[in-house]
Amino acid sequence: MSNAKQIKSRIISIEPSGSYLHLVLEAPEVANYVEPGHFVAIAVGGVGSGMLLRRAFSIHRATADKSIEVIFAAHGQGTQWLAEQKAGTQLDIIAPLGKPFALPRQPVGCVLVAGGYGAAPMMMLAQQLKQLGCSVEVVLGAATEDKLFGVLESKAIADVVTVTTDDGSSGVRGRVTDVLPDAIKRVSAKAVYACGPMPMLKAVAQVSKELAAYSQCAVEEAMACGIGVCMTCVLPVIGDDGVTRMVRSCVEGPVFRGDRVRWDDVDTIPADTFGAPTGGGH
Amino acid sequence: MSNAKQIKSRIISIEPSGSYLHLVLEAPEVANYVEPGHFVAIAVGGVGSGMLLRRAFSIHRATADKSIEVIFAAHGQGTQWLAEQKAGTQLDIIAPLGKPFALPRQPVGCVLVAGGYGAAPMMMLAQQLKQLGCSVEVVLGAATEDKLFGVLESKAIADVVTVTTDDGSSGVRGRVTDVLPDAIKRVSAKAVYACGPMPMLKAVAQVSKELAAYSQCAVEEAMACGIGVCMTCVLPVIGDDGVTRMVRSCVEGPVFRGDRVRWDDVDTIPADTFGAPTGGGH
Amino acid sequence: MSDLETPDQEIPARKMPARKIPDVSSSIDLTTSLGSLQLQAPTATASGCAAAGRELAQFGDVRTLGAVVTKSIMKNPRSGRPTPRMAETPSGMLNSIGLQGPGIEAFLEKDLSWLTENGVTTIVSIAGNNVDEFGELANRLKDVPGIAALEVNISCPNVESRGQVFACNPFSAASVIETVRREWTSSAPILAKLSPDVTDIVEIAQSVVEAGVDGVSMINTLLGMVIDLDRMKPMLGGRTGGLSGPAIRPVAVRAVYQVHAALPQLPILGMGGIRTGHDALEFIAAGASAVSIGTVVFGDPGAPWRIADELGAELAKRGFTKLTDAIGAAHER
Amino acid sequence: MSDLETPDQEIPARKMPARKIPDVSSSIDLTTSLGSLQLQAPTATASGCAAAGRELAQFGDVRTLGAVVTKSIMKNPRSGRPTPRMAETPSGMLNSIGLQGPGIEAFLEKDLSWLTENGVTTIVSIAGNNVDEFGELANRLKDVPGIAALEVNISCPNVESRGQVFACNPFSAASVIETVRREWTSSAPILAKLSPDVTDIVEIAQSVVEAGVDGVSMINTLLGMVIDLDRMKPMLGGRTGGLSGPAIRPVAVRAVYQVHAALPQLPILGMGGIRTGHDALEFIAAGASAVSIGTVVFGDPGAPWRIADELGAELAKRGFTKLTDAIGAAHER
Ligand SMILES: Cc1cc2nc3c(=O)[nH]c(=O)nc-3n(C[C@H](O)[C@H](O)[C@H](O)COP(=O)(O)OP(=O)(O)OC[C@H]3O[C@@H](n4cnc5c(N)ncnc54)[C@H](O)[C@@H]3O)c2cc1C
Ligand SMILES: Cc1cc2nc3c(=O)[nH]c(=O)nc-3n(C[C@H](O)[C@H](O)[C@H](O)COP(=O)(O)OP(=O)(O)OC[C@H]3O[C@@H](n4cnc5c(N)ncnc54)[C@H](O)[C@@H]3O)c2cc1C
Ligand SMILES: Cc1cc2nc3c(=O)[nH]c(=O)nc-3n(C[C@H](O)[C@H](O)[C@H](O)COP(=O)(O)O)c2cc1C
Ligand SMILES: Cc1cc2nc3c(=O)[nH]c(=O)nc-3n(C[C@H](O)[C@H](O)[C@H](O)COP(=O)(O)O)c2cc1C
Ligand code: FES
Ligand code: FES
Repeated sequence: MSNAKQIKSRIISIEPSGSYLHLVLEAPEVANYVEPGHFVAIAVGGVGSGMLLRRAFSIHRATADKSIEVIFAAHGQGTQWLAEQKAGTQLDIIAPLGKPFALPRQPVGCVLVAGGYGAAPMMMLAQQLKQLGCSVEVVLGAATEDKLFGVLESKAIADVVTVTTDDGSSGVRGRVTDVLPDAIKRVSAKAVYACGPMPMLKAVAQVSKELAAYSQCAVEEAMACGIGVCMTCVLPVIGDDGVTRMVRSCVEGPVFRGDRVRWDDVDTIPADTFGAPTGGGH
Repeated sequence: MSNAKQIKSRIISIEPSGSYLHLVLEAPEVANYVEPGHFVAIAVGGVGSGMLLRRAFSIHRATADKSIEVIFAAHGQGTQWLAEQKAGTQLDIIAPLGKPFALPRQPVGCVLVAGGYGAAPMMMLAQQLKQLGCSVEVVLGAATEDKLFGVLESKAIADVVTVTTDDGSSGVRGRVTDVLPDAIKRVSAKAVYACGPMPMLKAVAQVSKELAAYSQCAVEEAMACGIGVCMTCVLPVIGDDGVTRMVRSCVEGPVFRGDRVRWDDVDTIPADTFGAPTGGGH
Repeated sequence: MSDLETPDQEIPARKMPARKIPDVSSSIDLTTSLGSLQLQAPTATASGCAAAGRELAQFGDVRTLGAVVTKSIMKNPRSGRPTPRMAETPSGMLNSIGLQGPGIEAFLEKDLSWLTENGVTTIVSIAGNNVDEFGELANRLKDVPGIAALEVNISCPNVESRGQVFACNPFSAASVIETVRREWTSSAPILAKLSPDVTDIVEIAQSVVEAGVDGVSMINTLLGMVIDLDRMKPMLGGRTGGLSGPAIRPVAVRAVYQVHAALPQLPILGMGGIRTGHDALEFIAAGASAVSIGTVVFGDPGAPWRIADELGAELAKRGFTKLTDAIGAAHER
Repeated sequence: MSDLETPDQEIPARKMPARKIPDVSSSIDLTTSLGSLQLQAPTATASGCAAAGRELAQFGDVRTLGAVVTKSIMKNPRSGRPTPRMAETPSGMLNSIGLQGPGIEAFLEKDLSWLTENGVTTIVSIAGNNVDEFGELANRLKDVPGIAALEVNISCPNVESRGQVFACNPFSAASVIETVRREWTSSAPILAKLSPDVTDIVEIAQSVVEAGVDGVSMINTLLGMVIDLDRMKPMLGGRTGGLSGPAIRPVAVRAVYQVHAALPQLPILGMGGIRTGHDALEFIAAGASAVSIGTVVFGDPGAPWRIADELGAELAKRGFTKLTDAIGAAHER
C-alpha cells in the first residue's frame, strides 16, 4: 500500500495542452514519494458540491520538494469543474496512490506504449528507465493529432519515438499496436509498459506475450474511493497461485502484469473466479 | 406580477463593504424595470452543484441599461459560494421579482427604517421619494458598526439620518425602534418603509400604527422558487375583505402593509385563516 | 394613506403572447401519449411545482408544454402547514406545503378557466382526506371542459385511516381509484400518483391497475426530515416533509423500471429529480411515456422547455427519430 | 523477467503508529454506548465503506474511532457482482458491490486478527443467503475474542424467498434475529441493520426488538438505478444498486426519528449521508446514540475523525457538555 497523504494543494498553473489541460499543483508533502504509475485523487466541486467522489489522474511529473503535475481531459462534470479552476485555487488531493510500474533490476530493452492522455505517466517512467541504463522506445497514439500528448518531451528522453493517429493527422495512420511489434523487436524489449484505453491494453498485452516480453499495463477502472475500501474498481486478475480473483485496481493496481489480467472477462465475473456465484447464491 | 427575466449576468465587480459583499452585475435586460423593493434570485454552486435553489437578494441599485447591485452577507453555503466568485464570472439570475414598495401619490413625510443589509433597497427608495418631493428621514440600525450599511450614501440623499447599534459602536446605542417615534414625529411621517429582521418589522409596524403612519414592510421568508409556484414563502396576511390568508411573499410581497401582516402569528396557521384545519382534516 | 397602492392584491391574469412553435431544432418526433391522451411534447410540469401554470408564462409559452399538471386540489379551501415549509438538502429539498389551495370551486373559476381559455393541455391533480372526497371531486370535474387527464394524488394521508398514506396500502389505493373510476364518466384518462415509500411499488401499481386506472404518475416525494439544531426540533412546520429533486432520481428511475417491467402496457408519467434531457431520457428508457419536471423548475423556471429540447438532441444523438421508439428501451427484450 | 516485482501482490499489513489521543479540543464528553457496549468516540465507520479498517490507517489512528464496522462477511468467499459497480449520482452514489469478500475463515485470519492485535473496537457485520447461514456465522463468531458487537446485515436478499430482502419483511427479519440470538452466546450486543425500503420501518424495528436485538443500525442504502444511455441498459452490473450519501440523509434522519419515537429505549447506530459534525448531531438529536460514516469516507478518508471533532464543537456551541444529553433532544417531551 502506498503511503498516501490527504493535503490542501494550491494550483500553481493550469494551461491547455492540445485537447488536454496541464495542471501543476503545489505538493511538497508528497512530491518526493511519487513513482511512475502513481495516481492522485482530486476532490471536485467546491462548496455545496453534489459530487462526492474524487477524480483520479495519473501523475505526469513530480518535482522534488515542490509539485506534482497532471494531464487531464475535461470530460464529465467533475473534470469540467476542474478545468474552470484558476491558478491560486486550493484543491484537496490525495497522493501518491496505487502501485507504480515495476522497474527491471537489470538494464533491458523497454517499449512504452500509450494512448491519448495515457502518455502522461510515461515520460517520468522513460526517464527512470534511461537512468537504469535501459534502451527505451516510446510509441504514442491517439485518435487525432490534438489528442496526442508528450511527443516532444518523449523525443528528448527516448531513443526512438513512433507516433500513430487513427486519421493519419500525425505520424503513422493506424493504431499503436500496428507499430508495436517492430518497436519491441528493434530494442529486443524484455518489458513493455502501457497506459491507455482497455482495448489498447488488451492488444498490447497480447502482442507482448507473443514476442516474449513482459507487459505492465496501467488500467483505468471507475473508482469510488481510490484507497481500497469500497471494492468498486475490481477486475479479474490471475494470481501467483493460478486462481482468478476480483482484484482492486486502486491498491493492487492500477498497474498489473498484462499476462495476468483476464482482458476478455473485464466487466464479468468469470465462472472460475474465487467466490464466483454457484447454483444457490447470487 | 413582475415581468421577470431569467438571464446570464456577468459579475462586473464584487467587493467587501463592511461585513457584507457588494456585488455589481451586468444586467441591461432588466435594469430598467427595477423598482425599490424588487429582488433578484441568483443561482449558486456552478457545475455539479448540490444546491438547487436560488438565493434571493434585495436589489440595492439599478443603473439604466447597464447593471443591478446587491449587498449580501456570506452566511450559509450558497452565499459562501457567491462570495468566492470573481469579476468576470457569469451568473444565472432572475429579476426583477416581487412587488416593490408602493409610493405615495402626493409628497408626504416618510421615514425609512432598516436593519443590517436591510438598508440595501432603501437608498433607491429614498431617492425616488425625494424626487416625488417627500421629506425623507432614514434610520439605520445594526448589531455592530461593521454590520451597518449605507450610512454615508443615505446622508447624501435623506434629510436626516439616524444610526443605532446594539453595542453603541456607532450612533445611538439601542434599537431602531427606540429612535423611530421621534423620526416619525419630526417629518410628520405618513409613510414608514422598513426592511430588516422580522422582530424589527413587527415593532416598526406597531410604532407606525400608534403614530398613525402607514407602514410598508419588506419581509424575508425562506423561498424555494421566488416566482410564486411553490407556496413555501407564505405568511398570514389580512386581506381587504378582513380575511386572513396564507399569502406568498415572493409574488404578493415581499413588501406588505405592516398593518396587514399578522406578525405574532408568523410560522403558524391562525385558527381563523382561510382554509385553516378544522376538526376533521389536518 | 389610501393613496398608497395596496401591494397584497390578487395577481392579474396575464395575457399570453403569440403562440410560438417549440424549437426542437432536430426533426425528432417528440409527440407521445398517456393512454388515450395525445401529448404534443414530452415534458409536463409536476403537481405542486408550477401552481396552475400562470406564473410560468413569463418564462415560456405554457401552451407548448406536454401538459400543465396543476397543484393537487382538494374539495375545500386549505391553508396548508405552518412555515417553515421547506429546507434545502443535498441535491434536493424537503417540503411540507400541506396542500395549500383555494378549494375546487375557486380553482375552477380562477385557475382552470385561465388554462382552458389559453388552450393549455391541463392535467388536473386531485387529493382528498378520505375516499368519498376523491369521489366528490371526480364527480364535480367530470363534465368540466378542458381537462385532458385526471391525476389522482393518492400519496396523501388518509384521515380515516390514522393518516396512513393511501398509496402505501394496496387496498386504500385501489378503493380511491375504484371510487374515482365510478364517478369519472369523462373519456380523459385517470392517472394514479404513486408514492415510493413502500416495500413493493409494483404491488401498488398492480392494485390501481386492477381498480381501473389508465396510467400511473411516479414518483411522489420520499418522506424525510431535517432537524433544526438551533431550535432542537424538526425544521419544518409539518415536522416531516417530502424529499424531491435530483437526490431521489435513482429511486425514481428504479421505480419506473420495475413497474414497466411488470406492467409493460401501462402508460407512465415519470418524474423525480429530472434536471436535463439526459435525465428525462433515463426515465423514457426505463419505461415512461412522458415526464414531469418538478423541483428543478424552482431553480430554473425555463426547465420544462429546455429539457424537451435537450431530450430531442439526446434522442437524435442515439439515432432515434421518434421518442416513442425509446420508451422502455433499457429493458432487455 | 522474474526480476520485475509483481505488482498484484497482497497488501502488507501496516504497522500502527504510536497511539494518539483524539484532539477534541473542547471538554465535551463524547463517549457513548450502544446497549452494553461502551464507545470511546461517537463516530464509527459504516459497513462496506472502510473494508476492515486497515486502509484507513494511513489517514488516522483507527483505535481512536468509536468502532470499525467491517464489510459484511458471508460464510463462503464471494466474488461480488460484475463491474461497473458504481455510479456517481447527485450528492450520492449507487453501488452494486454484491458483498464481495473472502468468506468468514479468511476474514478471521487476515482481517479480524489485525483489528484485534491493534486493539481496534470492532463491530463485525455478517450477512447470509438464508436464515441458517446467519446462524452458522453467529455460531462461528461467538467465541472469537475481539468482537465488540455483531451487526446483522438483514438488508440483503433472502435466496430462499425469491430474493426478497430480509429487512423488508417483519417475519424474515425476525427469524434471522431469533436464529442469531440463539447462536450468539457472547455478551456483546447484536445490532440489526435496517433497510429504508419499507412502508413502515417502525414495524420492522419492533419485530427485530421482539426477536431479541440489543440495538439497530440504520439506514442501509435505498434501492436505485441509473441507466447508461449509451449502452441503453442499466449502468450497474447488478442492474439496481444501493443509493447512499448526503442525498439520502433526510430519509435516514426521518427513519431514526420515527424509530426513536416509537422505541425510545432502543439504542440506534445512525447513518446515511453524514458529512459533517452538524449532520451527525442531527442523527443524535433524532435519537441515535452513535453514528457511522459511510460514503463520505470515499471522498474524505479522514472524515470519521474530523466529524467527531466537529460534533464536539457543535455540542459545545449549544451548551451541551455530554453527547449523551443530546440523544433524542429533537423530540418533544
Ligand atoms: C488510475 C486512473 C488514472 C487516470 N488518469 C487520468 C489522466 O491522467 N488523465 C485523465 O484525463 N483522466 C484520467 N483518468 C480518468 C479520469 O479519472 C476520468 O476521466 C474522470 O474521473 C472522469 O470524471 P468526470 O468528472 O469527467 O466524469 P463524470 O461522468 O462526472 O464522473 C462520474 C464518476 O465516474 C467516474 N469516472 C467516469 N469516467 C471515468 C473513467 N474514464 N475512469 C475512471 N473513472 C471514471 C468518476 O471518477 C466519477 O466518480 C484516470 C482514471 C484512473 C482510474
Ligand atoms: C426577498 C428577500 C430579500 C433578501 N435580501 C437580502 C439581501 O439584500 N442581502 C442578504 O444578504 N440577504 C438577503 N436575503 C436573505 C438571503 O436570501 C439569505 O441570506 C440566503 O438565501 C441564505 O442562503 P445561504 O446559501 O447563505 O444559506 P443556506 O443555509 O445554504 O440556505 C439554504 C436555503 O434556505 C434559504 N434561506 C436561508 N436563510 C434564509 C434567509 N435568511 N432568508 C431567506 N431564505 C433563506 C436559502 O435561500 C436556501 O434556499 C433576502 C431574502 C429574501 C427572501
Ligand atoms: C413544493 C412541492 C409541492 C408538491 N406538491 C404536490 C402536490 O400537491 N401533489 C402531488 O401529487 N405532488 C406534489 N409534489 C410532488 C411532485 O409533483 C413530484 O412528484 C416530486 O417532487 C418528484 O419530482 P421532482 O423531484 O422533479 O420534484 C410536490 C413537490 C414539491 C417539491
Ligand atoms: C460501496 C458500499 C458498500 C456497502 N456495503 C455494505 C455492506 O457490506 N453491509 C452493510 O450492512 N452495508 C453496506 N453498505 C451500506 C452502508 O453501510 C450504509 O448503511 C449506507 O451507505 C448509508 O450510509 P452512507 O450514506 O453514509 O454511506 C455499503 C455502502 C456502500 C456505499
Ligand atoms: S476504488 Fe474503492 S476499492 Fe478501489
Ligand atoms: S417561493 Fe415559491 S411561492 Fe414563493
